[in-house]
Amino acid sequence: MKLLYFAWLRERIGVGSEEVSPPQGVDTVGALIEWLKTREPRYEAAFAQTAAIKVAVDQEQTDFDASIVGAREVALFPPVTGG
Amino acid sequence: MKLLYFAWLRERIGVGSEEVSPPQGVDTVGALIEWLKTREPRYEAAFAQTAAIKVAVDQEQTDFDASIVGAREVALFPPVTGG
Amino acid sequence: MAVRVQEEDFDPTTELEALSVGRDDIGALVSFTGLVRGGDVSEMVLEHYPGMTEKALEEIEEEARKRWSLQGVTIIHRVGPLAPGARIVFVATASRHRAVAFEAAEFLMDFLKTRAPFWKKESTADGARWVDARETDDTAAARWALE
Amino acid sequence: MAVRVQEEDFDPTTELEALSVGRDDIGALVSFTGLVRGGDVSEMVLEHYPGMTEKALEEIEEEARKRWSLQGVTIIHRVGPLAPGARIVFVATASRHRAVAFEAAEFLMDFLKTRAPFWKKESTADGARWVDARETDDTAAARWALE
Repeated sequence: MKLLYFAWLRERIGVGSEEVSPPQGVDTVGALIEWLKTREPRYEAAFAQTAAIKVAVDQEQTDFDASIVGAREVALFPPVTGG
Repeated sequence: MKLLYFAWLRERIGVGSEEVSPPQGVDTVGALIEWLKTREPRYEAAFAQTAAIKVAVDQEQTDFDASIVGAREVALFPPVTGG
Repeated sequence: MAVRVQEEDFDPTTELEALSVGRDDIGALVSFTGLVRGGDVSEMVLEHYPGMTEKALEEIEEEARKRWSLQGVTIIHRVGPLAPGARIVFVATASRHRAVAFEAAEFLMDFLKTRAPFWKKESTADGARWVDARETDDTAAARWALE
Repeated sequence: MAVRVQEEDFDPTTELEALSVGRDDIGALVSFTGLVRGGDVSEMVLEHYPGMTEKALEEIEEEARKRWSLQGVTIIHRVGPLAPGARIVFVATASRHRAVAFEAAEFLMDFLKTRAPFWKKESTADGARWVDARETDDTAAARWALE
């Protein structure tokens, strides 16, 4: 599964994208983030305040309860500020 | 006093502007129109439906009760349709 | 000049850039362009009241500036004969934020439609006719609680 | 194309004319142009999510066309580094009547501000900072009762 990070989340994690293989049982966006936080301190720092984090699964914006089973691309980012 | 007519009012009266000297006592827009109607049939025809007529005294839009005493320019016209 | 009545066409980009050139405090530019619609209309002629027209447009601009925090306002209205598809009218507003720029531009158009002394005559195959004032324009203007 | 994400600048007149060229059923064109504000900001960098951005903008366009009778819609958003005064975003709507064109353009901007994956980073003398999302943008979007 491809993970994408944008804006300050990308900067805090240090990469814009990476391939990951979450373990069995990590099947929602929320669980994915909790799993990432256990990997390295930079993830824990980046996801300290998840209230400010938005998510898109396969380029459709959704929420933390959304399933990631079978997803090709999960993007995590701060609230958008374009326009 | 200079009178100005616009749009279909100008066409019905046949001129765009004219100089007039209303008699003593004709001192409001309403009285002016009534006086014009007595002059010639074309005025009577043009002002048959005064509900649809707007007026500006010295280039300020106003109503039929407005005084024309001392006015230099009175314009009569249908509702505006610009824009 | 903020307010112009002219026979010539105008260029929206030039007008928008004139509002923001040399300053960096403008975040939002809104423009409205009115075009001549065709259908059975082969030509439109715009008549106006020289002298009062400019005065009315300046009053409209002043009223908008009183109501909203605007960095700039442009109002252009063409007169004379115009073909279908031609630009008739242009209003543009410049502000820090978009809500203000949108609201002021709508106000300018509503006010202009009911207050500025312009009259449209349409030519069709059946002859020429003066355009009737639209009640919806009065309704639109009324929502701004014009005195 | 109705929706574009690009580094290059664009020309409002060209974009407005593209909406009405060759047709005579359009009476109203409304445009919004967003500019980079200066002040203590020396540069703005726009980041986006390639692939999803275009999709999100197309959904925004589709939603506007569902809600209003529009003859045309254009959405352009620039990405990359931009100087104060530069154009960032452009939306334009074409319709028979002005109320529809105004309302749809405001909707497009409100929707874009809260749904399209763009992020702004400002450079100042004190360093660079990511722009915070504004609560007023959520409020503005909420009035359209977005699902």
